[in-house]
Amino acid sequence: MQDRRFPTGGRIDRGQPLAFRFNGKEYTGFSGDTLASALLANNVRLTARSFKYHRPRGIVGSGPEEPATLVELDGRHASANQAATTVRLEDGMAARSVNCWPSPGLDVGAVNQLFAGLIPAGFYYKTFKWPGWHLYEPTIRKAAGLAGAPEAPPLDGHFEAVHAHADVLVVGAGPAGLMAALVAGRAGRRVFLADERIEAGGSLLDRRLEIAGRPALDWVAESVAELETMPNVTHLQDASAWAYREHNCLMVNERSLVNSTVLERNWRVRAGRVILATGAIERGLVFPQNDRPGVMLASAAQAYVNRFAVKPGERTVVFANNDSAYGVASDLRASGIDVAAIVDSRDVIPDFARNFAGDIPIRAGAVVVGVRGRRAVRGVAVAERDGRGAEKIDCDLLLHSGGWNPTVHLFSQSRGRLRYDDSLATFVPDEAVQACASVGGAAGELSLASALRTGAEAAAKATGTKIPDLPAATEESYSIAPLWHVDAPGAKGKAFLDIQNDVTVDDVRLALIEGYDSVEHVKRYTTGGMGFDQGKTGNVNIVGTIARQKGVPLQDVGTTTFRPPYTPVSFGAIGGIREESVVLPYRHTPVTRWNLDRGAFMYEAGARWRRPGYFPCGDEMFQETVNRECRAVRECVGVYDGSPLGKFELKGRDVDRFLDHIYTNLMSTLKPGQCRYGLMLTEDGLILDDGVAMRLGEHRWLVSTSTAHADTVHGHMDELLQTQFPDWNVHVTPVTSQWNNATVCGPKAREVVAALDTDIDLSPEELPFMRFADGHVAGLPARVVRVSFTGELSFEINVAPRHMRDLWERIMEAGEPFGIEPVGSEASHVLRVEKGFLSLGHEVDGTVDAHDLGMGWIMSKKKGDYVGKRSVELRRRGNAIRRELVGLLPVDPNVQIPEGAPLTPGGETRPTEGLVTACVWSVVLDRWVALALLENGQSRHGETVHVRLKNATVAADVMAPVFYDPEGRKMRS
Amino acid sequence: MMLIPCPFCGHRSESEFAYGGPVKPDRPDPHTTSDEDWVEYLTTVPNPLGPVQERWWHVKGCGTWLTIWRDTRTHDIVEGPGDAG
Amino acid sequence: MQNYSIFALLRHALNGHTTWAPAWRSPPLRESYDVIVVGAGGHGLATAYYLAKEFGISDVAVLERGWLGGGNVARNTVTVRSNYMRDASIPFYVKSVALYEGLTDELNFNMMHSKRTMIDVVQTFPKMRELRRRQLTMDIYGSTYEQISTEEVRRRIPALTGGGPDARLPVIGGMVHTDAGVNRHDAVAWGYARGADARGVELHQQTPVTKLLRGGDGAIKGVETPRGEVRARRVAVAVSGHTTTLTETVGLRLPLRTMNLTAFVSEPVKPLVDVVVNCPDSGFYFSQSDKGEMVIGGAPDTGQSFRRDIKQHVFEDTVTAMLSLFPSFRKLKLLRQWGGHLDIAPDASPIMDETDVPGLFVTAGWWGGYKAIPAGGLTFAHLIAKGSPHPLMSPFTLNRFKHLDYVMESGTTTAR
Amino acid sequence: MSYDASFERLPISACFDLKGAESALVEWIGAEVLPEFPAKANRCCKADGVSLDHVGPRHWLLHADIDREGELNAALRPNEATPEVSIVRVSDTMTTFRIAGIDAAHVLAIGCPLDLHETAFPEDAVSFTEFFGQKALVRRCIGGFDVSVEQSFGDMLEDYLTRALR
Repeated sequence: MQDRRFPTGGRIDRGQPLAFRFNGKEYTGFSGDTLASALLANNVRLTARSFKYHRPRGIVGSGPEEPATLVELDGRHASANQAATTVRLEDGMAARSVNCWPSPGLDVGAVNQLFAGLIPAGFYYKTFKWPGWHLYEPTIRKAAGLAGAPEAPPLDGHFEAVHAHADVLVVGAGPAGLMAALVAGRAGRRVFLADERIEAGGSLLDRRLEIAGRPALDWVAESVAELETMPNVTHLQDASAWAYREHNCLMVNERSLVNSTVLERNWRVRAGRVILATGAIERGLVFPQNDRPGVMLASAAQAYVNRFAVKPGERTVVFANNDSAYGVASDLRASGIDVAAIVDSRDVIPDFARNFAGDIPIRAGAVVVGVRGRRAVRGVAVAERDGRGAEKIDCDLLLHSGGWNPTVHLFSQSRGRLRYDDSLATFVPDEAVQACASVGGAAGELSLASALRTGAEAAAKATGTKIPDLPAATEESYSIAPLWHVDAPGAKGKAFLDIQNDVTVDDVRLALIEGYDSVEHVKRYTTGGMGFDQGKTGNVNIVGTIARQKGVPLQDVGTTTFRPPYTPVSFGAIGGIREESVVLPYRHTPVTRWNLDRGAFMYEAGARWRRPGYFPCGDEMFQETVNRECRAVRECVGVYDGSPLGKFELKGRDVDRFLDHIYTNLMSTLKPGQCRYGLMLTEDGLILDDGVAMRLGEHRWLVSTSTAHADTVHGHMDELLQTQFPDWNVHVTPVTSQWNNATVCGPKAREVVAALDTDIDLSPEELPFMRFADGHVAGLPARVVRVSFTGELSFEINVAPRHMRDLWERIMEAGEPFGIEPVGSEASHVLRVEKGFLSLGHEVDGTVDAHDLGMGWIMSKKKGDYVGKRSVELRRRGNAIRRELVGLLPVDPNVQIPEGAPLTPGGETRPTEGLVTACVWSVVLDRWVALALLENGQSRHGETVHVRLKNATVAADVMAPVFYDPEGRKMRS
Repeated sequence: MMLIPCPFCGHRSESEFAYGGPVKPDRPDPHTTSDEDWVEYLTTVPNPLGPVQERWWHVKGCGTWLTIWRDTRTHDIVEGPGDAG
Repeated sequence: MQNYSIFALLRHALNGHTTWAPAWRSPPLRESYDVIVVGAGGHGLATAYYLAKEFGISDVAVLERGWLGGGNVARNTVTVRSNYMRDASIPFYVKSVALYEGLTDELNFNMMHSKRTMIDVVQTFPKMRELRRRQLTMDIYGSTYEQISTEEVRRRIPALTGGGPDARLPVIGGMVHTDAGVNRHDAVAWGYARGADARGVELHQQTPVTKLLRGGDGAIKGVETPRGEVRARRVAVAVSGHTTTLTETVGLRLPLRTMNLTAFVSEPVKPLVDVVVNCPDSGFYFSQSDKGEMVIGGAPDTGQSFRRDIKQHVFEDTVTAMLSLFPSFRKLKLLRQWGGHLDIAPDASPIMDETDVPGLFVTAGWWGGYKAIPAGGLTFAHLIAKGSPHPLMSPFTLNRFKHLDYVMESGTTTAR
Repeated sequence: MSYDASFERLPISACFDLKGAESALVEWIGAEVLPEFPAKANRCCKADGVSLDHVGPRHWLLHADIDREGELNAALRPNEATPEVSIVRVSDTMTTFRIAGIDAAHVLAIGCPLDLHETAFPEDAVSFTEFFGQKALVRRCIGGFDVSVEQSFGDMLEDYLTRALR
């Protein structure tokens, strides 16, 4: 029963009733309603409880500025906090007031009001200390917070984030924004127009103004229709611009999309020029009990009456310090609402305003000193500013207007400075620093005519066109005399500056008394402006109150920083479609499918490659699997997919000297057909990467890198060539994905490759260790390379990816009689540890150099200079004790040492002298073996050292870091 | 997200680039330079409250290593590779 | 110093809280002091406090460009922990955590220190190996770190519903750091300020140091401010981010770059997560404040920056990583985001030392310096008072760069 | 499905990476084999089934159907080429997705920061840019766009596109 709904008028569709629940009760509203307007239509006045004192609250505003009524939505629309004034009513919607239990009517938390005197601003810094915070915290946590957190992601639909580009981005589709969009659109520019409301028109929706002698909304409709016809214009409603980033990049969050599976879309709009037509927000007045249900912003009441055909009260008093409230009063009266009086704190009231008031009694120079009624306004007490002439006026609605604040949030985010304007008694945009212009209310241009004018001017300037003739608009004027808070004698009780966080004038006074006297201190000490609404209606009053208390101009107090977002935006929209499997990139080789079919355990193995860790058979335990794979390689043959290794083809006259510069060892001496293992350092002497370089021809090389550092090495080479050696003739082409490889390794490797039938002579004489040959394998064009990362005889068969899966399957066939096994990363790790081969991820941790690793031989002495040489020499001349790579044999061969475990003298609780970098079960030695970095380790072979674990120590014997085939006969065989 | 002027591609989104660090002086001759100067060269970069000369690698674009002057207070690119002359 | 307690509140309630004493005085700025501390952030205020309390040096002026407590202490994610990797670092942070736990009583100011433990959610085996390395080294210094199963991780963080077996990076387990906690950052700044003031230290806000001044002997002799020249034979710089800006006024170059590290909070909701959640493989961490906001941190912007904003693509990476592990947060809303400046050394470890300019001390390079405030202040005060590094900070002097002996906490060659 | 667009993964095509001075390349390859060199950056020229994309400074990509690979290889003689130029067969390095339909441009915009409006990205435009976080080569095709990414990211991109179009 919407008994507060006018029979006609408004922007709602009476033909489309919508049923909804609020705090368990059934109501109906109409299409076009917000939850707030529907509640008011149903005469629901008490809609919320406040954050700290749990005082009864009603609906205060009509848009995102709403400080009081936050709701939590259930069911399909489930979401945490929402201002009731921004919730577009939908059929079947279910909403609850936040932060009150069981209901705003009967709220247990209200007991806090009894202690109100005990809990002023910052009280928690002074108490809850004894015996300890942990005793109080759980209770306080429960009391705090607003809505419950969402329990699950939305079931239907998904979010999207998308890029957009525009010559002109217009934020706000009020009179100024629409006019700007029309001008820019007609000029043929790509225009992006976004407005946070459900329909275009901005403040015109709330008011009764005329453009070109007709209702302003006709002009709005025509303008929207014209924009519709322009293919170069993108026009979004219910879309909030929430962030203004560097280089004119703005974020726009589009909601309630029609017939789409997209719930919300976040546009990243890059604009040539930005026109900020974000309007202005009315601020309240600060007087005792200014938070009672039925105390409402004047502009909000005007919106409910005109836009939603809702009667917010039967009898109202209007309290103002400026002219705009007079138009409100006249609109309300025209709708049959009894306006008992206009209370104006100014002594002199302009005729312009008086004309609006007509026969409404005006009390000039007077203020509201109190409000009667706890759960609903029953009347107000009014008196002169000096306290004389007190009178009581009965009413069920108190409207107030403290003036207008330009919505400068985005402008401020763009780094534009604000300036305090005395005539408007608020902060307005000063000089812009990015390519943007503020127009209309956002620029402090508060009349309709000036909104249209400034909008057109900005767009004309942005597009280099001339300003069109502007339609005539209703005459308006605006003047104000600031009133930061009412302190007339007789004004008693809490006067709220921040209604949501329950911050009163006394709280600000206390902060100042205690020395928290910068605006940031006050904000943090009182939490003023830190609520869900981020103080859209209250902040300037706080600044004004501070200025008044300290007796300094507002300009000197300044504002707190405006940070994104302008209004809260869901994380889902920010994330877009990136979720689950695609939240991080992943890479596959042509063999990945085969691995998965084979039941391989796959995991991330650097540079985003998903690789097989091991290939379990039947009910094998992990270690059994790894042992089986290792045994295959050591005793017969195994194969692994080496495709992810980084590969680059280098070409040019200066490749030789270039490689000699980036590798620590000499490369230029290689002959075509030969390859060499090499080490790269950073300029400060740390290990960058290791890999194999092959000379393909006189001026052609193929450089391979570790999987993890392929991109790093690519950048390293390109940077040197483009910045340090621009005149060197070297071309780098990444070919990581042009060459896949399957590496066949083990004593039987030669037989297996031979069985694949190949035109390459595999004999050790023709194709010895560290050589390669081009030809065919299994009928596929291939390059066979004799490198080994396992210590066994190995053939790395490189083919084009289009042939890789084919090659792989042929190898498995041909290897079958020899007992071939696919080998995963885990077994490869064991095999390289047995050989003491370097693994960047394990042995290299940002401090060791080649000498520490026993690889001094790779630091060329012949070359005068190469990247990192000087730094390594410099570092080694220091007196820091070096941690050197050693092998460890646990004294008890069956004891495994956790990788990363520290070595301490005698295993005691003392600073470490090293750490275990790897520990594996060696199938050939039938025991655990480990690698470690140990202080002066190279000179401590034969010593027994101790690993310190939490409740144990492990003794281990130090030896050279190679456990298998130290002479390297097998891999050379 | 900045718009970075690439001499080959024109203005492109920052996400196409990899940061290459502030521009250092030329690499000193490792044979003649003192330890102090070498360490200074490696560890100490200009860190101005204002324009800094830095490199970006257009790794997802044309592969160019480019140099710009960017104001560290605002992210404004006060001098692009084109204007460098 | 006025005592803070429930009884004091009761007493003051009677007269409407109109007679509380100021938390600190605002004395006139004198011409010279024994020690000048530049920067009234967490480290600067703690340093001044310990100079007076531990070393009896109270002729100290703290000069602050803006409002006290307005540095990174005002804009961080308040995580206090000691789970570091190297012998050089762990004991320092163990000390800092211990000092934090006693701070409420010591300063008679409620820090709301909530020792709620941190859980590392681990998604890759290399990360698990690295954390186990930390665990075993931390144990030597009495810092606790325990490995837990995936099931246990999910039991203790019910909102963690992502990262299942089929996810891009499945959760494979976790580490629990029971020493970790969070507290109220403003309280830390205000508590130290109040404590320092009570011991005679002078706090001067709105007093930017525009220039450091050297005497004829080359030693420091004071600073220049718009309010006039202020003299001291010892000047201690604690101005995270702006260290080089100041030291370069005496021609002193330091191995520091200034970066912008960002954070953001969600709308306040009822209690959902009661530990600090850190997801190193996904690159984000968060905790739920007592107000109910999720306080979330991620990666720094690339490049040097003195701009306190956030790079959209960096921000989106953090958000998507979070949503992949906490899918229900998709409907949670961003309420506010911001950035802070920190200066970082080539090895990402702090620098605390007397510089080549005699009498000029710096504490800088703090990456996540909030957790270091108490021990950082104590050790810096020690350095200033004694002229020699505190044992806990001796690995972190400028000396280490002479032979490029980095202290690599990041633990890799490429993470710089 | 909320978008009027579809995607398909195209079979591999012949592709050669050409680097060096334009004159040196022409001298080595011979003008008759190649289309003329595009005058502007990030533009392509086509001639009898072969397209030449100017994708970087002194850097071009030569595209053709895969059955032309052998013939082009013979003409280009990558392995013998003079030191001044670099010619590398890279046919396998990228995998290409064709995204077509009325909403193709919007689907591209979900993953690509580049302005693909015809005024900014005309018919003969081709450029390396970013697509769903990866380096990608984007060009126009009939009714949409062809997007090529590093081959190993192919499955991931398919995953992304499926999500974008759901």
